[in-house]
Amino acid sequence: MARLNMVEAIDQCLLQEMQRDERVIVLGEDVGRDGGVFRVTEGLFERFGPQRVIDTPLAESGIVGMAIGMAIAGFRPVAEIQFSGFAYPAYDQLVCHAARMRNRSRGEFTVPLVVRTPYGGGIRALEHHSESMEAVFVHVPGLKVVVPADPYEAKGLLASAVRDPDPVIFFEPARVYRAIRTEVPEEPYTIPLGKARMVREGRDVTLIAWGAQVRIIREAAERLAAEGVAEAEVVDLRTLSPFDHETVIDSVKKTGRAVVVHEAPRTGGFGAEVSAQIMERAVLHLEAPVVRVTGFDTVPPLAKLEDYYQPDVEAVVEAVRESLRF
Amino acid sequence: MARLNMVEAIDQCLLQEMQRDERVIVLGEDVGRDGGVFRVTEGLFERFGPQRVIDTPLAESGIVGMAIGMAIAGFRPVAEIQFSGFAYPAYDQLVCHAARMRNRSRGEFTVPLVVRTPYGGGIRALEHHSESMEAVFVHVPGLKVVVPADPYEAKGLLASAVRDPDPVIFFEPARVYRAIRTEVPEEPYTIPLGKARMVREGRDVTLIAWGAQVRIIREAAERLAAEGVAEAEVVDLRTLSPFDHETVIDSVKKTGRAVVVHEAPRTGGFGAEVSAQIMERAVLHLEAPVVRVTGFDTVPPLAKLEDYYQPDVEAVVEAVRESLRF
Amino acid sequence: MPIRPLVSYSIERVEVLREDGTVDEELMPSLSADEIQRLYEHMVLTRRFDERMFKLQRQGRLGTFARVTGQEGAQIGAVFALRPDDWLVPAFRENGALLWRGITMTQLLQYWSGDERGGAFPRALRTLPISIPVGTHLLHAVGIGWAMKEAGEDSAVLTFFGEGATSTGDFSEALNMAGVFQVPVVFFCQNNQYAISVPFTRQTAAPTVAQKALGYGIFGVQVDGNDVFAVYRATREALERARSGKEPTLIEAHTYRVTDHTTSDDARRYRSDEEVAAWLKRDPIERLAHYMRAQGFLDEAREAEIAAEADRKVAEAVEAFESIPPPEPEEIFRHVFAQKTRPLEEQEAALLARWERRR
Amino acid sequence: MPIRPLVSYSIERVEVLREDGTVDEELMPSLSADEIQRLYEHMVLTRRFDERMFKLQRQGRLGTFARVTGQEGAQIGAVFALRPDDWLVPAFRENGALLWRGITMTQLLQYWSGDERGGAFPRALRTLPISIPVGTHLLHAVGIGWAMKEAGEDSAVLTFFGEGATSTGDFSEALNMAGVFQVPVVFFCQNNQYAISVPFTRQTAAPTVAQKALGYGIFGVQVDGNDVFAVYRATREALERARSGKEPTLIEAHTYRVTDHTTSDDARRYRSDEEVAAWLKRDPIERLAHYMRAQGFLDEAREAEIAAEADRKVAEAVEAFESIPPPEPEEIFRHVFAQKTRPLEEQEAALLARWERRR
Ligand SMILES: Cc1ncc(C[n+]2csc(CCOP(=O)(O)OP(=O)(O)O)c2C)c(N)n1
Ligand SMILES: Cc1ncc(C[n+]2csc(CCOP(=O)(O)OP(=O)(O)O)c2C)c(N)n1
Ligand SMILES: [Mg+2]
Ligand SMILES: [Mg+2]
Repeated sequence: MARLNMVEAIDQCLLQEMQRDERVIVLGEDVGRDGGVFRVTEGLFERFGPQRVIDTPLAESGIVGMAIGMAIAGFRPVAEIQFSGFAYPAYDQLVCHAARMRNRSRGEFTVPLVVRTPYGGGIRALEHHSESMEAVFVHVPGLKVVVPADPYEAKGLLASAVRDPDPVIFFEPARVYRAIRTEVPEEPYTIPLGKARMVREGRDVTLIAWGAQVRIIREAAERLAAEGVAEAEVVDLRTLSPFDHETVIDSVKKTGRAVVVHEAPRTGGFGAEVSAQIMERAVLHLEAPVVRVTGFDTVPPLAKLEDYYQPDVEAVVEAVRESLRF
Repeated sequence: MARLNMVEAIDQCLLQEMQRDERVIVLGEDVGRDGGVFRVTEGLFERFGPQRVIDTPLAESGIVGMAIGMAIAGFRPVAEIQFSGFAYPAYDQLVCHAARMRNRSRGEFTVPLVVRTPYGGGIRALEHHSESMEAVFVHVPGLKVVVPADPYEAKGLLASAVRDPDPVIFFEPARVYRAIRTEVPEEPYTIPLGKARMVREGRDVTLIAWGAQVRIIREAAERLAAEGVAEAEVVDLRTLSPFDHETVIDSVKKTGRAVVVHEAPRTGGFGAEVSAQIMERAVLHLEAPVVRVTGFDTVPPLAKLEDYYQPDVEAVVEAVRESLRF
Repeated sequence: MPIRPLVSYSIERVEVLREDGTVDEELMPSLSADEIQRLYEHMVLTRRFDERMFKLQRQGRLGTFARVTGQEGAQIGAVFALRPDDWLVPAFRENGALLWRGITMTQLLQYWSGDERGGAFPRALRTLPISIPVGTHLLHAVGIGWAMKEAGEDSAVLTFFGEGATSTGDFSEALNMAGVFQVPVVFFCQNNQYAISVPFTRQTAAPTVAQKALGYGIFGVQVDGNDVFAVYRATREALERARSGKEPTLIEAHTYRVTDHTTSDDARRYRSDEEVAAWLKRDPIERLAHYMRAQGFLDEAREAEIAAEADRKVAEAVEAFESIPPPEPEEIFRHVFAQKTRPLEEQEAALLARWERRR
Repeated sequence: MPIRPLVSYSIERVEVLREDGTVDEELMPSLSADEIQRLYEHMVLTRRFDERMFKLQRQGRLGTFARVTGQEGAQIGAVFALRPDDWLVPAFRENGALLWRGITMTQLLQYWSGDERGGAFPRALRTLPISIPVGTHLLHAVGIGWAMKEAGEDSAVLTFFGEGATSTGDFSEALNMAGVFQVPVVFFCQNNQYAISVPFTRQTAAPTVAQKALGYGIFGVQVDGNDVFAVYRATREALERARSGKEPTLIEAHTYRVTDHTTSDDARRYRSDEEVAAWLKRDPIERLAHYMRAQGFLDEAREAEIAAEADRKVAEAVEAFESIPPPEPEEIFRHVFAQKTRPLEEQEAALLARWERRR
């Protein structure tokens, strides 16, 4: 099996989905001849031509709004927003139309749209290029939110997103893009949306994350095991909406402790929802309060201070120790 | 003292703030000659003229973006977005600029801007006119989020917002606008941002809400007391960002139980944050898990189904009973 | 400033039917007597329906809605040029256009009464549901136009909006993309001079909406919006350009909102009765009737007959509407996603249980 | 389509300095020899700084940034017309303009190295910080222009952006509002033919950016952006119109991005070397030098001196930059609000404690 990085895995997925279903089209800024600023759509333009791989004008609301129309008329657009920090101009189209057309028309018109966008920090980028605002999309009824953690996951989850009959926003952790390789089967496969992944079994504490933080909690788990501190269970949520509370709750019922990690600002981040659901569904099983390890309620800092902002392995290990000490 | 409704209280506050500080100006769609679609700016145009009460073109991003420029240059704009369901086109300007200009320029340029907007359901309105998406603003670093519960509160909180050196989004619960009257002192006064209000003391359970739901939890508390079920403590958060966890935590430490109520969609609503903080700061004092009584993860329904969607007194009472039974 | 001219443009205005009911024969589109009758009948139906809806609203049986009265010339003239396989992408003031496309009055009443089931415009009618956020739906029209072209269909897309919408960013992004991708879309602006209280002169410093086309390299034209023949002619030509050349067009129909903005508005707060009265004299239905009478297509008896027939249809629809049982709470959850998610299942169950307990 | 013309427009292009270094005497703006020298010196400084930054970036001492090389004529010609009490609202490719306004090279290096303290452009300079989200800052310029007018100052506002920005909704909302409120703002588009990989012809179907002004009822003009005299002349006139008549203007400077989009880009993926080579021949600095030599303002010795002087200043700035100590983590929390909120205090304390434990 080939070992691909996440850029290659997503590129391959797009290629295969476009082959599989000619209604699938890709659009966005620089996705065509340039192959995307991260090269995620590399080769698609040469393969499928400008009709199916569309370089758009610089207009995020326009990209999503136009894609909504394409989807209504029977296509399956995969729109790229160049960085998730530039998705806000499209927020209105996502909230008011992509997520509601089905409801408004009682199922007569639907929006099978995927919005792909690189997200998160850790890449020493300019302002607005390190955003992690998934929570403001999770709160939108009618929108699905997916965050893959590694290349294998990315390919399978994106295939499901493309085939899904409803709008999905697909956050690609930019720091993972070229950071790791995993085995990725050549043939197409899907990973169902709405089902979390048990990455590592354990009995002492449940570590919960998504996207780039999955690697961090996994390393933290290994360190904790190596140091004989705890056997941690590692859960990758994969999709934040719909949220698979069962996997989380089952695990917490077993371990009695939970640490949830995200780089998004703390207040109102998805960690709060995870914590609230554990409260509601498993409070009697808790040995310690759920701990959140998160970014701060600040603007994500520029490169020189980024390491202070990002949750890291040590911070997670510390949080587990804190939980164990409780 | 005059008994005013919320529309009158806000109108009076704007008038007084404009008198007090000539840098204060009001802008938005139909705020001028028409006095605003809810008549909140009634009389201001006649009093201060088109230079300070500005009817804008129909462009929400434009309204907020232009107001940011005004604020940078030394004015204190109070922008109206006609309904909060039309605030999404301005989300980018709020997130990327209003909330960040101070940080980006290290304090050289600041944005003392207030964005007022009617919000919430219960008014039998058209689609998009009953939104309650405060959580997606709370999650934005650099933005303050205020939700007054009654006319007295509205006047004092808005005065603070107008005088605040940073951007504030001020959600006015449309169903409260003309539903109740309170005593409102004629002279200007302020209510500090970031401080919750203890509406009613109790010992058995803490009820937490903001905006229109404050009246509901208060009624629920009265009903619970009347029926001898419980003495509920009632907390009006007033500002969601910054969040005054102390008032909430102190109360929960006393009562051991909490019910948080909002009409916003459940997943990722601000109730999750309240629950998570209680988990983190007071879990050992809890006699029962925090209960959330909320709207659903659906599009807010149109008039005929609205009553099913909105949390009501009975639902809160039920939640308290559930908490007590735990 | 000096120097060499790069590009030059002018914007034209089309008028066919004069206020005295005569027409410019050269410009008169070819329409049979029967077609003209149908135009008239539908304009009358639209007006009568609008008036009845207004009464129902005042009785509390409907929620807020935006009236079409006075804009029938613009609205019906435009949709009259559509084929059934074309798409219509409406805003919120298009009851007349929607009826023409086959959406029933009963369904519209249901929708405006606050029952979401009324929004189920059958897909086969290629008519999108009502779009409330101003300006946003123009982009959907562009996407649909793109899809028609890509699919090799020669259908076009007609989208309606007001002059207020032209101030939104989405308007601009839509027209720009339409130009870049050369999609078969007709952007039809009903410039009724007001966006709630804001007059056109405060909406933009451009003297016409039509010239906004120039910034996007597409064709723009103004028509007298109370002149149903001019509207029909311009729209038909634009649709043909869309179909054959895949060229988008911006049409500005110069008209007037003679009613309040919506049933929640009071237009006397911001404009004079004289202004309204002057425009009432230019009523599009009356102007067409004038013409038809001169042509012998209409006499008093026939006029009364058409009105009565319209009223009968409206009455029937209202009756059918009133017999619709109220929606069940399950409707709230039914169409969020194709398949209900676990959280939604739980929330629905909780709601139903809650209301069960209250019975 | 037939009928009566409503409005007519044409868009002009201004050129003063020919490629051979001669000028159109009639159009030549009045500039003293000394002013022309300063123009030239600043263009050279901008270029040398840009080149040095590029090297620093390649050495990993700076992060991604957007180069100005090739656009000095447009950028410096425009700011040269500003008064200190005017405002500048930049995008992200304006290092040359920022330097002219008094932002130091050291500060710019600090900013582009990923140190937020570099963003502290002193308020007194009336120069806004760098704005990354394309198109968004034009609205701030409108608001500032409104404020200047309302405050009775006769200062104007100049804002820069690329042709890619003209596709955004905010561009349109900004120009429309500028027209409605008649604010003293000059919208200066550096049309460098590319938005990353997307060429101008795919950005819009309009043949010029300048004509986009027509949709907003404001004045639009194109200038040869590699002709610093034409740029200066057009900008000065626009600023005068802004000051006296409170009229906004859209200027399109027709130029070319001879470098990659940013240091993260590889332009060979989407355009030909020949195209670049052809534009390199139209270099704005060289064209000005040509003129100056003919006028006797410049000879080889002076040219070398100016270059050396620029290099010296750049080297000094780099040295100062390199001696700046790295930012403390407290910076993250310092300027979120005027006063730190409780949550921020707690989070800051937690962060500091965490890193304390790690020492
Ligand atoms: C984005 C947005 N902002 C504000 C509103 C509130 N609103 C509804 S209609 C309207 C005026 C629309 O004017 P115009 O586009 O001219 O259409 P008309 O009502 O005249 O048909 C406004 C401001 C809205 N629906 N959407
Ligand atoms: C809203 C937004 N979308 C996307 C980007 C990513 N991006 C940065 S620069 C750029 C192209 C800008 O082109 P143009 O406006 O012509 O300016 P130029 O870079 O040519 O100076 C893009 C797409 C961004 N910064 N902001
Ligand atoms: Mg209008
Ligand atoms: Mg460019």
